[in-house]
Amino acid sequence: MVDSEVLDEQAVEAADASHSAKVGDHQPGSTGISNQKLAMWAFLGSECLLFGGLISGYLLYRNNNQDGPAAAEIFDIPFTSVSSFVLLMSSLTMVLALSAITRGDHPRTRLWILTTALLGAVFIGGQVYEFTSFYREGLGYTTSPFSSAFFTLTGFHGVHVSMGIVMLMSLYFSSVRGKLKTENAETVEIVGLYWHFVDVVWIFIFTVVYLMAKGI
Amino acid sequence: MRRLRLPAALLSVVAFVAGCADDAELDTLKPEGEYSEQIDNLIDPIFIVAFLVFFLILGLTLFMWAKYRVTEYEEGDWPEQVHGKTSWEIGWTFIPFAIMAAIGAFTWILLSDLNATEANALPIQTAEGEVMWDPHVVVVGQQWWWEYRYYFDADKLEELDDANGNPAKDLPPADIVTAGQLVMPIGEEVELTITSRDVIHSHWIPALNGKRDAVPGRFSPWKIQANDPGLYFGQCTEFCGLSHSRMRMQAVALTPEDFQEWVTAQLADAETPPGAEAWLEAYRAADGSEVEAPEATGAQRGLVAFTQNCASCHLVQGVNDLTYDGATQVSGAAPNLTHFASRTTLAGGILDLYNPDGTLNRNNLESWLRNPEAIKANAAPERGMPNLGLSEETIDDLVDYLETLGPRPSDEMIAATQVD
Amino acid sequence: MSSETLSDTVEAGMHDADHHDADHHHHPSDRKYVGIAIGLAIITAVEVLTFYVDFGPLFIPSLLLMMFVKFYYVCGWFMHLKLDSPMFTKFFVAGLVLAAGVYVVMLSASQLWDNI
Amino acid sequence: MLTTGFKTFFGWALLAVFASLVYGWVSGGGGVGPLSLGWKGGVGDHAGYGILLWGGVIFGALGALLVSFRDADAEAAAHHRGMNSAPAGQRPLDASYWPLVAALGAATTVVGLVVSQILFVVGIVLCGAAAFEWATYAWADMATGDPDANRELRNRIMLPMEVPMLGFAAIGVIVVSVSRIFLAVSANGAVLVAIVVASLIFFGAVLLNFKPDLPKNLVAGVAMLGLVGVLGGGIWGIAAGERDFHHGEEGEEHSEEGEGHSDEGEGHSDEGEG
Amino acid sequence: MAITEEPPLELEAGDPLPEYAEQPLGVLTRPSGNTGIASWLFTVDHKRIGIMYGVFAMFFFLIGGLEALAIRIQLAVPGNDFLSAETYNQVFTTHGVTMIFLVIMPLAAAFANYLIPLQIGARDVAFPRMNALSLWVWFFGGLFLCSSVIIGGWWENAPDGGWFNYAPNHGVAFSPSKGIDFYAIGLQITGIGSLVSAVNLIVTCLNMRAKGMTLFRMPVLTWMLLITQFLLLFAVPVITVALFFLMFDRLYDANFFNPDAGSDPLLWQHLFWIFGHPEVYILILPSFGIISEVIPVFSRKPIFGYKVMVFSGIAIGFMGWGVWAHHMFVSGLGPISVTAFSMSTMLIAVPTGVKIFNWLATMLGGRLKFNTAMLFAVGVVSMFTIGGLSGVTHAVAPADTQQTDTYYIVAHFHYVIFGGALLGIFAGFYFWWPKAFGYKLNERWGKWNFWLQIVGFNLTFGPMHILGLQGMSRRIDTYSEGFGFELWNLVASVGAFVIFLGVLIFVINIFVSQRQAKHLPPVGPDPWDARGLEWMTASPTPEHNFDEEIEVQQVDEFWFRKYDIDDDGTVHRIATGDEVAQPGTATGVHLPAPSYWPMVLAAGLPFIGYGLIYNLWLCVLGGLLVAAGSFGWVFEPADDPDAHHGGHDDHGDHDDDPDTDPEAAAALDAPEGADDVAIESEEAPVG
Ligand code: HEA
Ligand code: HEA
Ligand code: HEC
Ligand code: CUA
Ligand SMILES: [Cu+2]
Repeated sequence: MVDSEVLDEQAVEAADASHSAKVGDHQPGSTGISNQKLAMWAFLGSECLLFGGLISGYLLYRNNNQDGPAAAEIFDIPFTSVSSFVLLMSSLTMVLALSAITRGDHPRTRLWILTTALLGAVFIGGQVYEFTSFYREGLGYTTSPFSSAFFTLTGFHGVHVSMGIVMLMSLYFSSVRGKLKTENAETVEIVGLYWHFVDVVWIFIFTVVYLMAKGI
Repeated sequence: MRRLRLPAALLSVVAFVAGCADDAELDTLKPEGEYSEQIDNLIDPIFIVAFLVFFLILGLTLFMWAKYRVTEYEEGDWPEQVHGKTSWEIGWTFIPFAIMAAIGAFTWILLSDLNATEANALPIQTAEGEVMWDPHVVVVGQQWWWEYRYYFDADKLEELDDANGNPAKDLPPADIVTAGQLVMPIGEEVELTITSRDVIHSHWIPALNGKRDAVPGRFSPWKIQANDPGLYFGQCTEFCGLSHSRMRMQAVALTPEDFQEWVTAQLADAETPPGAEAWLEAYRAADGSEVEAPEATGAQRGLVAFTQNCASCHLVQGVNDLTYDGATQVSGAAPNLTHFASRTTLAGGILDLYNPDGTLNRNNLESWLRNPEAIKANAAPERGMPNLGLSEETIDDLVDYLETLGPRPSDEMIAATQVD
Repeated sequence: MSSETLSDTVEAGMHDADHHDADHHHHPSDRKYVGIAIGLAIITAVEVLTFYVDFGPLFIPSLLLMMFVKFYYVCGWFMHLKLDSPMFTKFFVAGLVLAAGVYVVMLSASQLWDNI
Repeated sequence: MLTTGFKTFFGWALLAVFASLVYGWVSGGGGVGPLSLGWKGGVGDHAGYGILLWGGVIFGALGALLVSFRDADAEAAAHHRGMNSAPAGQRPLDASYWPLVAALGAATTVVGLVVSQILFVVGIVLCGAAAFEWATYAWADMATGDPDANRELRNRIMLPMEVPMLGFAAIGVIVVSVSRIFLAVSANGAVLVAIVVASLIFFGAVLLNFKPDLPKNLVAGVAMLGLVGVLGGGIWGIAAGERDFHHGEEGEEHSEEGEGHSDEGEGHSDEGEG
Repeated sequence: MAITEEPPLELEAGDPLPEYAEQPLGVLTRPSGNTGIASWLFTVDHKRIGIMYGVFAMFFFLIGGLEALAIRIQLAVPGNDFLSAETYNQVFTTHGVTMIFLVIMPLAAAFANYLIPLQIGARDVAFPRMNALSLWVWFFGGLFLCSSVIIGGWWENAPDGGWFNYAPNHGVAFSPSKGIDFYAIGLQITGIGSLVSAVNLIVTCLNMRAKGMTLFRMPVLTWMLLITQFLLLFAVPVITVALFFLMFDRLYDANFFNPDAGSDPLLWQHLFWIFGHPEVYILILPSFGIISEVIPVFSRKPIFGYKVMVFSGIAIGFMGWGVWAHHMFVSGLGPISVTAFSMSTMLIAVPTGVKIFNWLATMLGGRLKFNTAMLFAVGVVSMFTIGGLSGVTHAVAPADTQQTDTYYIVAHFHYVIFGGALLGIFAGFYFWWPKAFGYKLNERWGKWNFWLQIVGFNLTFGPMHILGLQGMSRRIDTYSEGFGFELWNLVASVGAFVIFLGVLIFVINIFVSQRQAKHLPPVGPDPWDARGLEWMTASPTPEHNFDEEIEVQQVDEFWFRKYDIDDDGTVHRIATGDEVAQPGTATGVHLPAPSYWPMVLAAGLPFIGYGLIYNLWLCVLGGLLVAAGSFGWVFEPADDPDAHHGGHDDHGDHDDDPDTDPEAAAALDAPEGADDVAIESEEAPVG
């Protein structure tokens, strides 16, 4: 949870650009690239180690289900596949939003940002459903090392998605209030980077955690 | 040696080597077994290399201090502005690399030696007759004492598996179970299988080999060997909570004959104080209901008190092994006291059980029973032995009884002990 | 599957690219994005297929391969790594490689592969 | 000089403290418990009592700050600038819909007291939000003579709280509703519903993308319908209850012992969102 | 909260406003001005932030040092009962945690914050508000950690699992007090601070460099700090994961480290040391950087092998990732892992050795002036070597089975940390003090400071080598007579008090020197005839750092503006430092405005922490603070709009000289110069 503060921080930095107009369009850094984008990428590099650790913890305990349900028994692949599709498509809508704002097409920017957020919310709804149903089927957070690791990993991902939705909603409100100008496209891009990263993590989780549960 | 110390204090680096004192029972530089000698043989030259490197650096620094020091800068007094010299730099990249490579090679060799085990066969008389024993002890750490388990039937060891849960809490019954003192035959490679029932501890008898952690859920292999009979001190070295400092142990190395004698004695059930056999019989038959107790001797009364107060945690083979249902401890066990008086220390190797003159050290034992927490900070009743609030008479009786759980160790062993 | 062939499969008539502001960055067109997304969706479908169809010994390798391809496309195109400053790629790849290296060693030391 | 700002906040503070006392008593506290912060005697429901009291403290502190620092004190400002008289305050320009929310909140709270704890909390939250917004509006509207400045003022304070709250609320509604529907229908049904909902969102957006000049009212109407659909579905889901989950062999035992924890586990992700 | 940020009163048109009326009314306006306590609390100036890191870290140093003294008193004689076992365990744990996370790391951060922008010729860091955020997050996290000593009873609730806090001893079953919750959450919070500042400083180093300041013209210190930030960037998330696992285990009964559920306690060790070993290089590299600046200046020679210095630093940073398991040689890893990690660890000696020899080569043939800064720097070279060499003896895995968890290890790491990192930081204090405060520290007191410290240090930690080899375990609250531990423990304890005296003299020196400085001429921009850009502006550094952007042409740019080298290698002065340096008098430079939000945001975190431990409602409060803080931040313009109206005097500490310097003003009007300045400062406020 604390980590999400860091995310906040990123959101904040990202959104900052939208409010100091002079910064958005001109980036005089020594390398010629934008500070904010560099910061976001550095942060994403760091996130790789965060999720790497969580995934390793999961891999270590994936088969240690004690007396509780095992991964292969409990996963609902059809449903998770749909969730994965939803998240994947939200990446598409996210780039479309960016594309729209670079064109100065604000109605479409808002449209795609809102769509992205909604798709994200559906994904989270699916996760809440999944957690609840697992729980009902006997997989509590404390049931086994497998369950702890599973809920922690996917929970962290869920928190990341939720933070992303909050950022998107902020962008949306800014845009509605007319504060998200064309020259702030980079802010959208940066939030987008975060969003795609979260999607990429899910690509990994979906394959390694869900699909491979069958084989190993 | 002792005198050498003062001058050494002036140059603590030199004292590094000289620091081995006569009374340093845990000294890592005084090996008494094959493996510790191998380590010592590896590290001594490395210490010398390290000294040389250090003196080189220090020497160069002092040299430059002497040669190039100025107190004030004068305008225009500038040395040659050297920006680097590739050949030098290659030199001091390569030479340390070569040194490290050499050290690395020897390290590698020794590592594979230390991790290899060989199968030995030591004939041992057990109740079932002679078995060929590949010396091997299962070592279980627990807050804050060590348990040693001997399995003469190698098949039993196969049952140790580190799959799920903490298997150390549920080990197969062993032939001999003792606490605080690891008894071993000299000259033999004794394999250790080290594990823990609660937190991580580390088993270390410096004179015989380096240490190995006792990790719950894991069975870590290690081995020790002693050249000569004797008592070798050890200390738990992984921080394990409150009384980590008071978690000690000794390795007792015996000649094969003495070792056989020890085994024979340990395999027997505990002796019941004379005159109490009938009571014990009746008690066991009564399945918990009141049985009139004998009152004649302290040991007899002690047996009764023990059964009432202590038997829930402590196992005494032949006395309460039918009713004992595991300790009320987080870790599920307390020291097995079957042949308690055959050890020379108690309470995790921190108190002498015998006086130098060979008599029982009643003082130590009594104060332990009076209030264990005062001697060893603990978190009883979950972890460690609680203060049971016993009366002085009961304590006396209990000591009388505990003394019967022999046989008494040899005088040499008693003389060698003296831990406090 | 190159991205070009992917985008070729896209129906014409998606959003006109002529709104595209040529001078801003050099972001690909919406058409390209949609194409990639369709490609990703197809791969995901095949991934899901492994759950129903027995891929035999190819099961894990094929999943890893598909995962990698998806990963590559999202990072490369949606996150513009292919077009943006290489500095970003360096940062990200540094994190990825470090994470992979360190954690794989850690898991190996924990005997993970033994009880897989 | 007591400014309107002070009065508003202080009024709220008094009200909140009073409410906390009442609540402390009626929820089962005894004697002087609520008066002594639970030191001498008990307080009924600590959570509600705590929130109310805390709200009171905050409002009080804000009020005190305003008066002691003479913030938004037109007369002080006038004096500071060497003017003879303060400009007249401005009446609120916008109609306020907060009283409505407050009424709704109050009703929900009362119903919640009887019916369910969740409703009660929702009611309290509504009341609190309404109170806060209302108070700030009222204050900001009269802070200076310039409506634009007032609006700016209000935004400065409120936006940092409103935006995340609204964001959360928006996600929360959808997440809760959708997941309730999933839970109520069968496993395959959940897949189907997920596909339908996501497709509606996605293709709706695609449609709008190509037909940007659909009549505004139509779009708004359809969106509203969608929202109502999701919400309605959620409410139906709650009403219908969860489908039967088929327990694992030892499922029973586990779910019992894991009860509190799993909730906390989930609470975690929620906190993260907060 | 900027509640009434200049609500303009409706005035009748035409009324002339008196000057002061432009000042907004009420304290809840956006912070402004550069005097008083508020100017420190809400500052976003990298220099003030750096200084605050230093001051707070010294405060924690006092705490950690007192704990060390308590340890030494307890161990001075066998069987002592000055501290109970319970207390002792808490004391050494908090000692370790405090010293590492709240002393050495922030002291390094102090130098990083103060010096990186100056050394690369920037006006501020890339994200000034983020910079303030990292300071406060770290500081509040530190206070949170330390509060465990008081909350719930004096020394009842502090963490007691050792600084590396192994599983499963850190579980609730074995450590039922709240201490380890404080540890987990406190380190989590300080970790956020480190991560934020790592991102910020990396972007600063890469993107804010002055014209011509290519990466390979950056000073070695900046390089080492940059590497450190990369290590932090990648290492912090690893311990974040570990701490989350721990927290969930303790608070919500998860099963990450529960052996009874078949979990592997070594998972914690791996995660901790994957972070922990890069961490030790995080501690040492800044110090390496510092002495790489000090030694050349007082040898009157450039650093020997600049690029090699940089590359060896990079190599250390890289290799630091592949050696963590050398802390786990006896944990039962298996021979292959042990061998591999033993070898990789030994390799680190090579790049480190290169550095040592390069420093020596820098001194070789130089004009060595042993003032206090230089003494400390040379102290590092020899003392760190001792620690490094004992490190190599641990790297020999079989030998480590005898050494690990004994005082020999304690000796090793105090030699590298105290003898390496801390002495280096003291060198830095003496060296840059005049830059930061405008006066030099007294040399006489300085020498006392140095000698007491170095003697006390060797007296304390030298004997620990012997103790360790004699078999004294670490983390024991007492020891028995008869193992030969008595003498050396007593010596070590005496030594600790000598160190205390030494550090005390440093503190005294600050006050003495400050008083003396009043009677001395100002030190001028370049008191040491130094080499880096930071000396090219006035001392103390003006708030805007540089009057105009510097164009850099080589390493040691400043030095080459003062001196010229003939073909035959002789050095000629072409200018004095005073001539080359900028006067630092520019006015009207537009700087980022102070802000409350970083502090509000940071203040929320400890509440969340207490909430997780004691009562979840506090989390709600903390969460609100965090949310309000971050969104308030988002909606706050990075720039203070007032500044555009000219109402604010934002440009540094020239309050004594309100009249605008005509030249500087002219420079500002000049198109190119003005543009540069404006763009620079526009960029900075983005954070
Ligand atoms: C500033 C921090 C710092 C630094 C820089 C180092 C540097 C090194 N450390 Fe140390 N280390 C710690 C801090 C540090 N360490 C801490 C805090 C612990 C204990 C943690 C705990 O348990 O609480 C620890 C523990 C520790 C261990 C584990 C011991 C154990 O618990 O069993 C090991 C084992 O290999 C080790 C090795 C090394 C090595 C090889 C280096 C190398 O980087 C050193 C390289 C330097 C040199 C070698 C000297 C200069 C070189 C030359 C002059 C060249 C010529 C030299 C040769 C040819 C040999 N360290
Ligand atoms: C940065 C690292 C650092 C520093 C500087 C120190 C400094 C000291 N350390 Fe520490 N130490 C550790 C890091 C450090 N230590 C770590 C990581 C451990 C392991 C913990 C564990 O096992 O978990 C450890 C453990 C440790 C032990 C082993 C405990 C045990 O295993 O049982 C001992 C024992 O002697 C010890 C002693 C000392 C002493 C005497 C000092 C002295 O050098 C301290 C001297 C300093 C002072 C006396 C303070 C003086 C300050 C002032 C006067 C300030 C004034 C300033 C103002 C007023 C603004 N330390
Ligand atoms: C709740 C469990 C418990 C009870 C009851 C208990 N003990 Fe213990 N006892 C322990 C534990 C645990 C230890 C190991 C303590 C240590 O060394 O840290 C121990 C250690 C001992 C030792 C030292 C053993 C050795 O070999 O080092 C003796 C002797 C002993 N107990 C005797 C008694 C007697 C006599 C009684 C009854 C009056 C008793 N114990 C009751 C748990 C218990
Ligand atoms: Cu057991 Cu330390
Ligand atoms: Cu290390």
